[in-house]
Amino acid sequence: MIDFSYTVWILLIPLLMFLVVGLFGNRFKPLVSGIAGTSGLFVMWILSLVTAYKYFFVLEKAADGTFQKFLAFNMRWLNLTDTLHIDMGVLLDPISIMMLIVITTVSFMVHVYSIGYMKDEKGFMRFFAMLSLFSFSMLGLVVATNIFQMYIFWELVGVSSYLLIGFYYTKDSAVSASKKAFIVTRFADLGFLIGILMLSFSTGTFDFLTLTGANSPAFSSGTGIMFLGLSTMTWSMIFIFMGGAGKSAMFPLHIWLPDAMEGPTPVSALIHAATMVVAGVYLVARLFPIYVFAAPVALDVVMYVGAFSSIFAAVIACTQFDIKRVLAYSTMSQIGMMMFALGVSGYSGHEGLGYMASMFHLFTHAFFKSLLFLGAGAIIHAVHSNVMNEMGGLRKYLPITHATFLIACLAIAGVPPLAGFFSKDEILAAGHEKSLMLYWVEMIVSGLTAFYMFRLYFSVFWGKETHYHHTPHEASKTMTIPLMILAVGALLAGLIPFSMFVSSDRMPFQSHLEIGIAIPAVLVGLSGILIAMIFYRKETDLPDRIYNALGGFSKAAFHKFYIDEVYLFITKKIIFNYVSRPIAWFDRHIVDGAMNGVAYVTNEASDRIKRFQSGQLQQYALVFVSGVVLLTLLFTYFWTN
Amino acid sequence: MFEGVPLTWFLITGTIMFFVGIYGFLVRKNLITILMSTELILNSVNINFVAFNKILYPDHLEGMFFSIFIIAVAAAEASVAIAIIINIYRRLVNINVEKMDEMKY
Amino acid sequence: MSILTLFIIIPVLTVIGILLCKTHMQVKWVAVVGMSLQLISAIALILLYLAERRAGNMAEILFMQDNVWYQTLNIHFLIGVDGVSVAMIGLTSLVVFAGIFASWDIVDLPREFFTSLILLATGVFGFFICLDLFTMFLFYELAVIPMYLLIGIWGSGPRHYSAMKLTLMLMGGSALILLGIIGIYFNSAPNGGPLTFDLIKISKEHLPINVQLFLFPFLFVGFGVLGAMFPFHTWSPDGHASAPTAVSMLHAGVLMKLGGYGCYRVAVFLLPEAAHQLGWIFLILATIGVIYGALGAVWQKDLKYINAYSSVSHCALVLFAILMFNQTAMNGAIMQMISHGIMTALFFALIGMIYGRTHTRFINEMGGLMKVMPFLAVAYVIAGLASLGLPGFSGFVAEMTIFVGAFQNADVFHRVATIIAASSIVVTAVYVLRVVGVLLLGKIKNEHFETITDAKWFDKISVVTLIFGITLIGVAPLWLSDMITQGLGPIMHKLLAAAPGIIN
Amino acid sequence: MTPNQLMFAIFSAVIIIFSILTVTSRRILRAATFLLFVLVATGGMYFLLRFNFLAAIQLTLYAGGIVVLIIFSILLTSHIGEKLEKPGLKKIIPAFVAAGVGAVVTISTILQHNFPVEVISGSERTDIRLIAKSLISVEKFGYALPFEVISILLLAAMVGAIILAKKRKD
Repeated sequence: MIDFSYTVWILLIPLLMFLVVGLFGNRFKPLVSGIAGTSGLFVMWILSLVTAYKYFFVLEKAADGTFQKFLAFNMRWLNLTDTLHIDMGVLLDPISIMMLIVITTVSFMVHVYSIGYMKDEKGFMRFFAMLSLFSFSMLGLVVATNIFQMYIFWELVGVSSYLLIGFYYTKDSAVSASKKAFIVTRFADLGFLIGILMLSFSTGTFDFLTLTGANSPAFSSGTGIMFLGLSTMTWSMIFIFMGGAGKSAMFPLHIWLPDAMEGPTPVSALIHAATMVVAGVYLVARLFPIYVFAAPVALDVVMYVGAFSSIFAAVIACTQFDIKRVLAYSTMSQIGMMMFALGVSGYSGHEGLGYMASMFHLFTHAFFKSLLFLGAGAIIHAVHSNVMNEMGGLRKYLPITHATFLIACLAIAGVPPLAGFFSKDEILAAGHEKSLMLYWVEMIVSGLTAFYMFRLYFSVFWGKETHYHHTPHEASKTMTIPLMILAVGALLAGLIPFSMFVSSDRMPFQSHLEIGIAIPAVLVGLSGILIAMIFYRKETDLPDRIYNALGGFSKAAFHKFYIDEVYLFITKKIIFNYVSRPIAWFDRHIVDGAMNGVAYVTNEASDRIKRFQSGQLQQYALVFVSGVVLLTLLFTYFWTN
Repeated sequence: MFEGVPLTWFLITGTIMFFVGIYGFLVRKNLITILMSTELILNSVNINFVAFNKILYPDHLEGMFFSIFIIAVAAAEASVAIAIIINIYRRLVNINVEKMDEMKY
Repeated sequence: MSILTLFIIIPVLTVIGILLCKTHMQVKWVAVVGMSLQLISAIALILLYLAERRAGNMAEILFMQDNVWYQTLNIHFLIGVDGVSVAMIGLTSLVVFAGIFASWDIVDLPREFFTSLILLATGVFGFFICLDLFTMFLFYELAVIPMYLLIGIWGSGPRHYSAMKLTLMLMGGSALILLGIIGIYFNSAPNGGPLTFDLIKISKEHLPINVQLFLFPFLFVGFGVLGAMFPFHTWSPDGHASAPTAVSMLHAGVLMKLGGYGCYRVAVFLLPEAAHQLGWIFLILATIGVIYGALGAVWQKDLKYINAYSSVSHCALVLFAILMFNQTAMNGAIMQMISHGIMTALFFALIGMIYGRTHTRFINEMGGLMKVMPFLAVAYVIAGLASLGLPGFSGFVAEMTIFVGAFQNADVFHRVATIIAASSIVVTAVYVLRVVGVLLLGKIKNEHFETITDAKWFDKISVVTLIFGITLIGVAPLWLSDMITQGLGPIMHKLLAAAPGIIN
Repeated sequence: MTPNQLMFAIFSAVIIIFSILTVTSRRILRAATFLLFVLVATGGMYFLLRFNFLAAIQLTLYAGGIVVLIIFSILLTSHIGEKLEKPGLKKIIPAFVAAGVGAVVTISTILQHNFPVEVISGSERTDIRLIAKSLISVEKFGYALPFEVISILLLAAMVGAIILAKKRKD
């Protein structure tokens, strides 16, 4: 047995970086904090790679040939009830290690990139402190040993996302976007919390090892019907998925993601493309045995929500003009596909293809999507705008960005042999086995994906010649090198025999390329590219004609199907005006009014009584005399016996 | 019965005088007239004391002594009261009892 | 002499010292020295307590001392602590210490101000260490009365109205408490023997059920008024809005905890059967209070009102947890008291400091303060995040303990109440972020604010102390939670005896 | 009608009529005069009952002293010939009712009560010396203590009256 307890340093280094940079960062030059953060990340990256190597290649497998799943580090954090306690620790299994690699790699690249990108910003030090905080929280989330630790880091991830989206805090749109992101995910987290409470109440544990082990109490308890004909366990899993859907921007909790693009672009690349938004996928994957065995209905919910989100977002992405928003909807769509893949998956062996495909896609997506975002960042950096109408013909000015962006677009469009092709093929294969209808939905999604990505690509790098205020120029080395490294990842990541490492039962298996599915998928992707090329390579009025021909539908898609407006209506109108305001009024006037009323009555009564004391001597005398006379009367006539 | 005059007669005279005094006390506004009403009340009581003493207990003198003391107290009271009245008059330039309510509440 | 007497002697000596001082500076330094000593002895007490427990001393109450001071009615000066009161003492000394620094720049009558403030603190300390109902009540009153002076003299806005309202409502509450205590006293020896105010002795007796049912509402409502129980919370927004900074801190941070502590220590502990039978009524009120306070805060525009309503919500959560009658929830209740105490003190300190610089408390009139006062703004964000229950801060630990505890009651009524109460975390996020967004972020709205200075050294001491407190509990809660759990033994024992159905 | 009865009737009538006039007259100096008549008639009553010493005190102290004092104070505080304002009905009616009911109740009680009817000649006068002795006696039926008290009271009243009536320098 190899000692893995050093993995705790992967967590502690960014925390330390956060504290040091956050507390003392302003004593040094800004660049120092950037370099400190980046070198910390580098150490973590190396540690993660070493861990992955040791885990997959050195550590012997368990007796039944599966990868081991164990706690590398664990300590008691808080005792709740006799059985329930929160621990803090590091859980190692294939998916957590895969996430470690994804997070540290992307985060490292983003750090390097940010040194260049954020160079002129005032809050450079703050930015790196928050990035470290984010890395800490995200890593804590993926290595969580129990669901409560996951929830804790889940919240921390949310807050670091809040802080980073609101990085440009003097911009009102950034402030409200960060607020929106936090509140929407917070609302989802309420569901997560309720789910945790229900799950832990029926199973008596938070521990992942117990919960997802062979004899999990989750399989036996909580099976009774609770509400609407579903069992407690199903409900708790649906609630937990609600948390995951919030973080992963699944419909209808997706509204924060496009707005979150108000943050600096490296942040979007790190948080809103590669890592945090896939936390929901990771959560479902983490609890996958419970979903499969104890709550299949909840898994169906995951499948439908994922499928619907993917097509929904893909349609919207075709109509947006802000390049970061296109990428945001694309992210949502791709995560929908991952969710869908999890939803169609079975447990072991080839049935668990969906699970593997989902994780695979998560892995590859991290590379090409962060590459896309960083590329978009380089474009924005060059032209100081993020509306694609204001761009065009940039391929001459930004050769490296252009090349890497093209690779990423090809990868996401599923062109072989790039990364996206393999993972998407597995997803479609898994979907094909489960439901033919959803399979075609996903097929359309991949076509749309190719279309909108190349729409973006052509309008930015080809299209009309645009005149810029100052000639755009390629970004500095710190920005282009990460692009190139990630492009290599996007090129090659698909070649990894992923099913040999990650599977739902941790048993390696051999997966094959499904030619019957791969060919139509590639054809659909290529036709998407072709259409985009016809529409956008040269400036034509074709897109507008199509747009107008579709009429109401395209308008609705452009307005993101008015979901934002619905939310605004519910929050602003109903909660704020019709709940909170009446409550404030009620409190001031009814509750407080009752208290003040008591005081008023007392005061008034005493005022009345006080008036008897008129200061009129003769009145007092009259009362006195009348009293005496009355008493005399009483004593002489009535109380005599 | 005292030489043909029954006790009740004295008492009734005293009573009427007493209540006339009370009436005066309650009605008059001028402080001096109120003082006069008080004298009436005191006197009516004196008559009763004396009449009781003479008719019911002719061998004793308590009633008479009480009257003497009452007269003494009345004298003291009158002097102090008039001093106060004059003082009030100096300050307020009138001695209307209804205006004197500064110390109410 | 027990170490606990120090907690009465130090403040009294400090007050005497303050009265002997000549200059304002001396007054402040005497207060600082006194309260630092108090803080040190509180830390010493915590360490001693933990050491005793580790040494295996499993007595219900530690550091007991008993002096009779009024033989006729059998009133004792009986002091002693268990884990719960140790925790509360730690909270109090922390908040008082920070409060002294937060009121450093007070100009009017500093001698009288600090005297009243420390007198108030004396009352609170006395309340937490006493085990004799009558003496407890005495200290309780000692804590409430200076409040009137502090708000009435040094307050702002409609201070006379607020001071009057606050004092009258709290006095109304204490009248109920007095009735309850006297009622308990006359039933304190159901099997004969001398009547007693001794809390521990009474807790060993079994009070007749009809007596319990009669007295429980008095005590619970009486303490609940101070604990801002809905619908008796309305003194809190007005009182806090008018009170000077340190008073708001002490009041919301510590004094309101007397309410929760009293409900726990007197009402539920001594009258468990009645608590169990009547608890549902108050549970409904507490649940309403949790969500109502949070929603009420969303609409407010005055910083202090926002925080006052948030306090209503958080304090209602304390009562909510106490009424769940199980160890986890009770533990959460105590932690919530401590957490909310430090957090809200931090909030009020910051609001006071911001108000002292901008001279307004209306959030619409402010904006972009992050630029001009980064220290205070960051501290405000931290306080806000702690308030909305972010992990790493004490609020999260307390709330999660409460919710997990509350969820152990498996019936529908408790479940629904728990879910409603839990949903308050979303509403809390809404109003906290709204304030942070409007107040600190965005552009500076008022030109005057460009010249505002950031925190001074004394502000920083106050703020950093409190932030340290919430973070310490938030990051390493185990020692505190275990300490409190040990203190909960007797009450859980009584509750289990009263109603065997309760889950431990 | 015996001479005594006649005398009583005259005194009684004077007392009642003039006391009513005292409290109703709107000229204050006249009211004082009427009061004088009442006091003199009361003195007559004392003579009728053979309390000559008391009657003498009544005449000198009351009729002579207090009335003069009152008249002086009237002269100091009011204008001669000034008419007092009429008291309102709001005051008269309650006062009249209270006083009237009181009088009726008292008188009816007096009439109902059976006082002893034995006739007392009572022609002998009270010895002044006896009065003097009783006033300073400390034995039974002695009044030394009240006498002392009343002297101190009178002294105090005198001092107090002077202080009160003295003009302040302000």
